[in-house]
Amino acid sequence: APKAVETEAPVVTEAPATEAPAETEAPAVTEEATYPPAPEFIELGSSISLTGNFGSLGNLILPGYQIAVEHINAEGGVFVKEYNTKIPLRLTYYDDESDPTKAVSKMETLFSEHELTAYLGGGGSSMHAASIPIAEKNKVPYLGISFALYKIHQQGYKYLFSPFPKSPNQTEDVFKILNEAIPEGERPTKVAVFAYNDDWGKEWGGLVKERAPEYGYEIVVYEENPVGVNDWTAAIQKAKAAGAEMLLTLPIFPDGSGMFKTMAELGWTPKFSLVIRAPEGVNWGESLGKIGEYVTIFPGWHHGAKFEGVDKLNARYEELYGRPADLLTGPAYACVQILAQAIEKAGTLDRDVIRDTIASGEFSTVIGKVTFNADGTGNVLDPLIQWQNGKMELVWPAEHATAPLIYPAPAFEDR
Amino acid sequence: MKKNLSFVIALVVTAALAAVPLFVKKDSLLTYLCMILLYVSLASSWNILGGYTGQVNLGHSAFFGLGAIATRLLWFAGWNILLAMLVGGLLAIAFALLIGSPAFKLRGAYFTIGTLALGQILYATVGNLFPQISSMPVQDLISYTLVTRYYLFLAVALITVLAATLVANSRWGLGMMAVREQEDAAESLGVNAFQHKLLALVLSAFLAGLAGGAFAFFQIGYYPQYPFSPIWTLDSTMMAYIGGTGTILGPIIGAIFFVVLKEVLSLNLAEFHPTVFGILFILVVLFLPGGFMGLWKRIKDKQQKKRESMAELSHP
Amino acid sequence: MLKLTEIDTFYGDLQALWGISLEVREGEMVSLIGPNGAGKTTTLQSITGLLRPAKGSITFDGHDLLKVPPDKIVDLGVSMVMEGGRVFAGMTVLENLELGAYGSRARKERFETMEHVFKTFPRLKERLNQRAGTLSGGERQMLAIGRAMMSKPKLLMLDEPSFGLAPILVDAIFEMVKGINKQGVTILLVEQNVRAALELADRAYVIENGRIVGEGSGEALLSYESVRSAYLG
Amino acid sequence: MLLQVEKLNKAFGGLKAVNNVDFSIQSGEIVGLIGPNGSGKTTTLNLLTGFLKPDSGSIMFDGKEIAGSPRCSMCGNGIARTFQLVKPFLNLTAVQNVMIGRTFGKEATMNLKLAEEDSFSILEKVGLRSRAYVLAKDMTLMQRKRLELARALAAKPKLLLLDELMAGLNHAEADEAMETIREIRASGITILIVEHIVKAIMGLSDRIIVLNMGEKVAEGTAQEIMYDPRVIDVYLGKSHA
Amino acid sequence: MLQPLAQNIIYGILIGALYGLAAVGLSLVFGVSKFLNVSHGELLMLGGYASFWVFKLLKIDPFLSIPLTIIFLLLIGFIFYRLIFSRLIKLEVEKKIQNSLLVGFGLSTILQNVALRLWTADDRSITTAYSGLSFELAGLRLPAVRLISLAISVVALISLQIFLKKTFTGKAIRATVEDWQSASLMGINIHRVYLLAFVIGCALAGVAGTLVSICYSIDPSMGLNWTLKSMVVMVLGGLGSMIGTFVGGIILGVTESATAFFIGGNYRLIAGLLLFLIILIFRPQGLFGTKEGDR
Ligand SMILES: Nc1ncnc2c1ncn2[C@@H]1O[C@H](COP(=O)(O)OP(=O)(O)OP(=O)(O)O)[C@@H](O)[C@H]1O
Ligand SMILES: Nc1ncnc2c1ncn2[C@@H]1O[C@H](COP(=O)(O)OP(=O)(O)OP(=O)(O)O)[C@@H](O)[C@H]1O
Ligand SMILES: [Mg+2]
Ligand SMILES: [Mg+2]
Repeated sequence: APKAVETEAPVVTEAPATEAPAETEAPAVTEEATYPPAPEFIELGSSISLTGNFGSLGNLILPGYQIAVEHINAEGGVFVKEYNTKIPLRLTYYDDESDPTKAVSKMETLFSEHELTAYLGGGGSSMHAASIPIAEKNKVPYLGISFALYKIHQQGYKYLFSPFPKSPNQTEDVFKILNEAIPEGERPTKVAVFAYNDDWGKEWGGLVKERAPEYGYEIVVYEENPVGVNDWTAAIQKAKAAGAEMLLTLPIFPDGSGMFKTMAELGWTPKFSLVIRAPEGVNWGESLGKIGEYVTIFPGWHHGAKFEGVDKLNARYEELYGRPADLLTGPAYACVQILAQAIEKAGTLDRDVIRDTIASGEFSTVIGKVTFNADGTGNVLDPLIQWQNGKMELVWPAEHATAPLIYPAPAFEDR
Repeated sequence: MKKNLSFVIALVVTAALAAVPLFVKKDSLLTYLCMILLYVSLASSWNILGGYTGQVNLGHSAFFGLGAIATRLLWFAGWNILLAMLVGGLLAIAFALLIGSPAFKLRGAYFTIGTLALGQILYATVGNLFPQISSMPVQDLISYTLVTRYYLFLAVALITVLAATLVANSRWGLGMMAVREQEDAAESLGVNAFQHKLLALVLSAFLAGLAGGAFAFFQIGYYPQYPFSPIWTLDSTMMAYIGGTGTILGPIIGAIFFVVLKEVLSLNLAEFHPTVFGILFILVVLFLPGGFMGLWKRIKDKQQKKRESMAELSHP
Repeated sequence: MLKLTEIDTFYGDLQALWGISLEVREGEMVSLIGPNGAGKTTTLQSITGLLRPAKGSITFDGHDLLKVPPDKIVDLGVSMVMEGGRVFAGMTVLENLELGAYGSRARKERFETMEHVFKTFPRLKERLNQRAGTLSGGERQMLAIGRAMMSKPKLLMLDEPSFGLAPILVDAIFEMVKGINKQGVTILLVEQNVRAALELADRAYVIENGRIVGEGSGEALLSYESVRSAYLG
Repeated sequence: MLLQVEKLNKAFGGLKAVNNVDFSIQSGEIVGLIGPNGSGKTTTLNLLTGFLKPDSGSIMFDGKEIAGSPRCSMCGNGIARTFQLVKPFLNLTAVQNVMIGRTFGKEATMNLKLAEEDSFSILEKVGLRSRAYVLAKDMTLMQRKRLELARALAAKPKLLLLDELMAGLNHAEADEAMETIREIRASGITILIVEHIVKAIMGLSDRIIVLNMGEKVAEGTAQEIMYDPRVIDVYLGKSHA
Repeated sequence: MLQPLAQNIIYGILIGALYGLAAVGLSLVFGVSKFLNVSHGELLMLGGYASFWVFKLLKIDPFLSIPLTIIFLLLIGFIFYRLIFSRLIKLEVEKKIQNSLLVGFGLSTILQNVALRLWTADDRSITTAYSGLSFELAGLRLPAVRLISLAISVVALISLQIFLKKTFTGKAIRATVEDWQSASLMGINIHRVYLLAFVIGCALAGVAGTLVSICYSIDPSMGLNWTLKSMVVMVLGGLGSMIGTFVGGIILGVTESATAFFIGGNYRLIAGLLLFLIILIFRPQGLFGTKEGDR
C-alpha cells in the first residue's frame, strides 16, 4: 500500500462526513439543497527527499506537513461548500531519494493514483525544479518551501506558490538590517562573499554585488566554489588579506562546517556573518560549538515568532521530537494552512479555482500573514536568526525578537 | 530453428511494447516503463564495451550526458528532436574518439578508474559551465505528452538492443570477446585489439548518447550536470552485472529487475526501502554469482551434461 | 608413513580420482607416473588439503589428514612443490624461504634450516635479496624446492620438477632430489620424464584416468612392455 | 627463403636477451630453437611476432621487412604462434576459440557459418572435435595446448611458431604430438619449434639453432648439435651426450 | 604571494593525507582479495559516526577514542566478511571484482539507509575545545587538529608498512596476494589472511572517518564521494603500493589546493582529476605500481 499518512491521530479515519453540516453556520443548509457525495479525503501528495543528499531537508519539512494535517483533521477537516461538509486531509508521500528523475516519476504516481487536490513540495531547488513542471503539466497547485532560488518563479509557472523568502529579499534585507541595527562607522563595510557556481549561488552572488554598494558596502573578496567542496582555505586567506569584516555565504553543511573550522584555524573572524543553509539545523550548534556561534541566518521562520498557532505547533513538536519546532517546520505547516484556507474559501475541490484563490487571497498562518505575488513568491516575514549560546535566537525584526543581535562577533580565539 | 524462435519472441515483445500506450493510460505507469526502457538502453550500451569487450567503463554517464546536453540545446533552439538526438549521439562519438586512444593505454582497474575520472571531469566541467537549471518553457508543457516520450524511449531501447545483437553475432563481436578474454592471444591471431575496443566504445557511446537525447526530451526540468552524474554509470553497471554481462538479455533483465524492485519497494516501504533493496540485491548476488544469465547458463549446462552422460551410457 | 585408501576427489561434479590407494614408507622415494590429466596433481593436492576428497582416508604418521585443516598439514611434515616452480615473484628469495618456514614447528628453527638449504642450493644464498620473479627457470625451481625444505618436511612431494627446464638443469634437479632423499626426507615424485623418475625411485605407481593401474619397483616397471610403450615411446 | 633474420637485438635494461642473432628458415622446413632457460628463445619469438620491438636488426618474411610491424598484423603477414604459457579465450567454447583464428587470420573469412565448419575440421585434426562446445576454462592444460595449436592453424599461417608446446608430455605423448606436427608440415606449413624435450626436438627438426645468453652458439642438423661440445656444455648435459 | 601559497600547500598536504589514508584501506583489500569494495566510503562514515557518538555521549576525545573506533570497525568488518564477502573468495578474479562491486553497492545502500534512520540525515562534525587552535611558524598557521590527523595517518601507514614487510603475518598477506595456492601450501591459512586484510582495510577506513569527522563533517550520504576519491587515489599511487597510495593522496590534495589558489575553487576537482589522467598516460601502472600490477 502506498504510504498514506493519516497522521497519528485517529481522528482522520473516524471523522464522519455527515457530522459536519450541523456544525457549520453556513446559511446554505437551510435550503435542503442536495449536494454531491463528498470524497472521503482531500488528497495531498508529496514527493520528498527522505534519503540522499536532501534527506536532511525532507526530514525537517515532512513533520510540518504531518502536524498541520493532524491539527486540521482534529477539527474534522476542511469545510467544502460544494459538498457542504468537512472533509479530512490525507497526505501521501513518497521518498524520491534526492534524485530529480525519481521525483518526476513519484509526482506522476501521486497524480495517477490519487485524486490530488494539491502537491506539497520537497526540499532543495533542484528537486523543486524537477517537480514543479509536473504539477504545472498536471495543473495541480504546488506549494513548496525551502528554496530561495528566485529564478524558478520567473519561468511563468501558474500553479507554483512558495511562502518562503527568496534571494532578492535575503540579499536586500541583510544590508537593511545591518544599517538599521548598527550605527554608521561601526558597520562591517568590507564584505567577503563565498558563493557557489550553481544557479542559486550565482543568482544570490549577483544580487549581493548589485545591492552592496547601494547600502554602502564594498565587496572586497568574491570567491566561488562548486557545491561539496569543503576546503575554503584559499578563499579565507584572501578574505583575511583583504581585511574583510563581513562574510556572506550560502554553504551546505559540510562546506560550512569546513569553512568555519578553517576560519578559526587561520584566525579570521568576520564581525558579522550571514550563512544561509548550513546553520539552519540544530546540528550546527551541536557540531560546531563555539566555532559556530554568532552566525546569522535567514531561514524564513523561527519558533519564537509571535504568530497565532505557533504555540500549538511547538507543543506538538516538543511532544514528538523533544524540542520546539525546527526552522522549516513552520513554513511547511503554513503550506497546509494556506491550502486549507484556500479550499475553504474556494468552496470546491476544483484545482483551478483553488489555484486562483491562493493567488488572490490572504492567509493567516504560523509564519504570519501571507499573500502571493503574481510569480508565486510569497510576501512573508524574513526574520534574521543568530546562533547564540548554542541556540538559535530571533534577532530581527525587533517586535518578534527573542534576543538582541550580537555585534561584532568576538574573535574565535577569545570565545 | 532456435534463432527463428528468439526472433519471433522478440517481435512479439516489441509489438506488445508498442501497443502499451493504447491500454495504459496512467502516466505513472508510463513513466516507469520509460525509466525501464531508458535503463535498458543504458545498461545494454554499457554492455557492448564493458561486457563484450571486457573494458569496464565507469565513465558511461559522460556519453549519456553529452547526448542529453546537445539534444536539449538544439531542441530548445528549435531543431527537430530526432535530428537533435542524432547530433547528441555524434557528439558522444566525438568524445569517444577523443579519449579512446589515451584511455585504451590503460588496462584493468586502471582503465576502469581512469574512465571514472573522465566522467567526473565532465560532470564537474558541465556543472561549472552550465550552472543554470534547464526547464522546458511553460507554454510547451501544455503540449507535453508522455506517450511520445514513451515511443522515443522504446525506439532507442530497440535500436540499442538490436545493434548489440547484430554486433555480438558478427565477426566484430567474436573479435571483441577475444580481446576481452585474452588480448595477447587475440592480437597474435590478427585481431586489432585497439580497433575493436574503439569500435565498441564508439558504438556504446553513440547509443548512450541517443539515450541521453531521449532523456533530455523526457525530463522537463533538470540541471544540465545531472545526466553526467556517476549514479547513472553505477546504476547501469550494476544492472548489466546483475543481469549477466556479455549477453544480450542480461542487461535487459538486470534493468527490469533493478527498476521494478526499487520502485515496488519505495512505493511500499517509505523509510526502509533502501535497506530492503540492498539486502535483496546482495542475496541475489550471493546466490547468482554470474547474474541471472549465469543461472540460466548453469541450468542449460546441467541439462547438456545429463544429455551427454545419457549418450555415453547408450554408446559406451 | 603416508597411506591413501580409496580416495575419490571431485572438481565440482567432475570426478577426477576414483578409489586411489597408495602408500609411501619412511625414507622411500616413490614416483607417480601417468599420462596427462591422469590425476597426479589432483592426488598430491588431495594430500596437501588444497583439494578435499569426497571419500576415502589419508593418514600420515598416524594423523588423519582429512581431519586436519589445510594450513596445519604442513606442520605435520608434509610439503609440496607445485607444478612450474611457483614462487612468490614479487618477494625476495629470502622472504620466499622465510615463508617456507611459516608453520609454527619450522619457524623456530628457520635459521638453521636455511643454512642447511644453502648447503644444498648455494646459488640461492648468492641471490638472497633478488626478487624471485627475476630468477631464471632453474633458479626458480631451486627456490621452490628450497622453500619447501624450509618447512622441515618429513615427506616432500614434487610435481613435475623438470617441467620446462633445459636438459642440463633437469639432470641437476634430479641430482638434488636424490640428495634430499639421502638426507632422510621421504619423497613422492610426480614426473613426466618417466625414465628418470623410474630410475630414481624405489617404487612407483602408475595412474591412468584417475585410477591406479600399476605398482612396483622402479626397475620392474621400467622393464614392463606396457609401461615402456605407453610412457617411454 | 621464407624468413631471414639478421643482426637481431633486444635488450631489457642491461640484459641483452637477444644479441646479434642471424638465422633463416626455408619454406617447408621444421627448424628447432633450443637453449638453456632464459637464453632468449621466447624473446626471439616475441620479436618475430611483433610482441616486442627489436632494438635493431631486420626480419624479412616472405620478401617483406616486418621488424617492428604491429603484432596484430603479423597474422595477416602469415605468421602464427602459440604461447609458452597458454593463453586460451577462457570463457569461449573451443569452436569459438578456433573461429577467431579463422575469421581474423591470413585467409580470414567473413562468413561465420563457413568459419564454424572449418573450425570443426581443425579441431578434428588436433583431436578436440568432441570438446567443441566445451569452454576453454573447463579444459586441462594439455587440451588447452591443443586448442592453442588449433587456433594458430585456423589462421592459415605460412610460418607457425610453437613455444614449448610439448612441455609436460611424457615420451609416448610427445610421440603423438610429433606426429601431429609432421602432419602440419606436410600440409605445407613451415614450423619454428622451441622445445626442451630432446627427443622431440631432435626427431622433428631438419635444422636446429642453439641460443645461449641471447647469442647464437650453434646451428646444424640434429646429429651435429647432439655432439657439439658447446651445446653439451651449456644445454644438453652429459647424460644426453 | 609566497606566504599564502605556502599556507595553501600546507593545507593541501593535510587534506591529501586524509585522501591517502582513506584510499590505503581500499587498496589493501583490493590487493589482497581483489574485492573492489564500493562501500568503503560508508565504512568511513561508520568510523566517523562512532567517534562522533563516543565524543557526544561519553565525552571522550575523538583522537583518544580511535582505538575504540578501530575495534568497532574490526567488528563490522568481521561481520561483513563472514556474512558476505567470504562467499566470493572462491570466484575467479574477474567475477570477484564484479561481484564485490555489486555486493558493495548493496551494502552501501543499506548502510546509508540505516545510518539515516539511526542518526537522521543531519550532518555532524566533532569540535573539541582545541579545534580551531593553530601554531604559528614563520608566519604560517599550522592547525593543531589537522597536524595530529596527519601524524595519525602517517603512523597508521608506517605501522601497516612495517606489519606487511617485517612480520610473518604481513608476509603471509603479501604471499597470498601473489599466489594463494602456494601460500596455502606454506601452511598459511588463507581464509584468515583474507579476513585479516579485510578487517584491517575496514579499520583504516574507520580511522580515516574519525579524522574526517574532526576536520570536516560526516553525514549518511557522504560515502560515494569518498569511495570515488579513494579509488582515484588508489590507482594514482599504483595498485599494491601502500606508500604510493598515500603519496598519491597527498599529490592530489596539493594539486587541488594549489588550483583553488591560483585558478579558483571551481577548477580544483577538475585539475586534480586531470593531473591524475595525465600521470596515467605517462605511467599507466600508476606512480608506484609495477607493470604486472594490472588486473
Ligand atoms: N581445476 C580443475 N577443474 C576441473 N577439472 C580439473 C581441474 N584440474 C584438473 N581437472 C581434471 O582432473 C583430471 C586430473 O587432472 P590432474 O591435473 O590431476 O592431472 P595430472 O595427472 O596432474 O596431469 P598433468 O600431467 O597434465 O599435470 C583431469 O581430467 C582434469 O580435467
Ligand atoms: N619483458 C621482459 N622484461 C625484462 N626481462 C625480460 C622480459 N622478457 C624476458 N626477459 C628476460 O630475458 C631473458 C630471456 O628470456 P626468454 O623468455 O626469451 O627465455 P627462454 O629462452 O624462452 O627461456 P625458457 O626456456 O625458460 O622459456 C631472461 O633472462 C628473461 O628474464
Ligand atoms: Mg599435473
Ligand atoms: Mg621461453
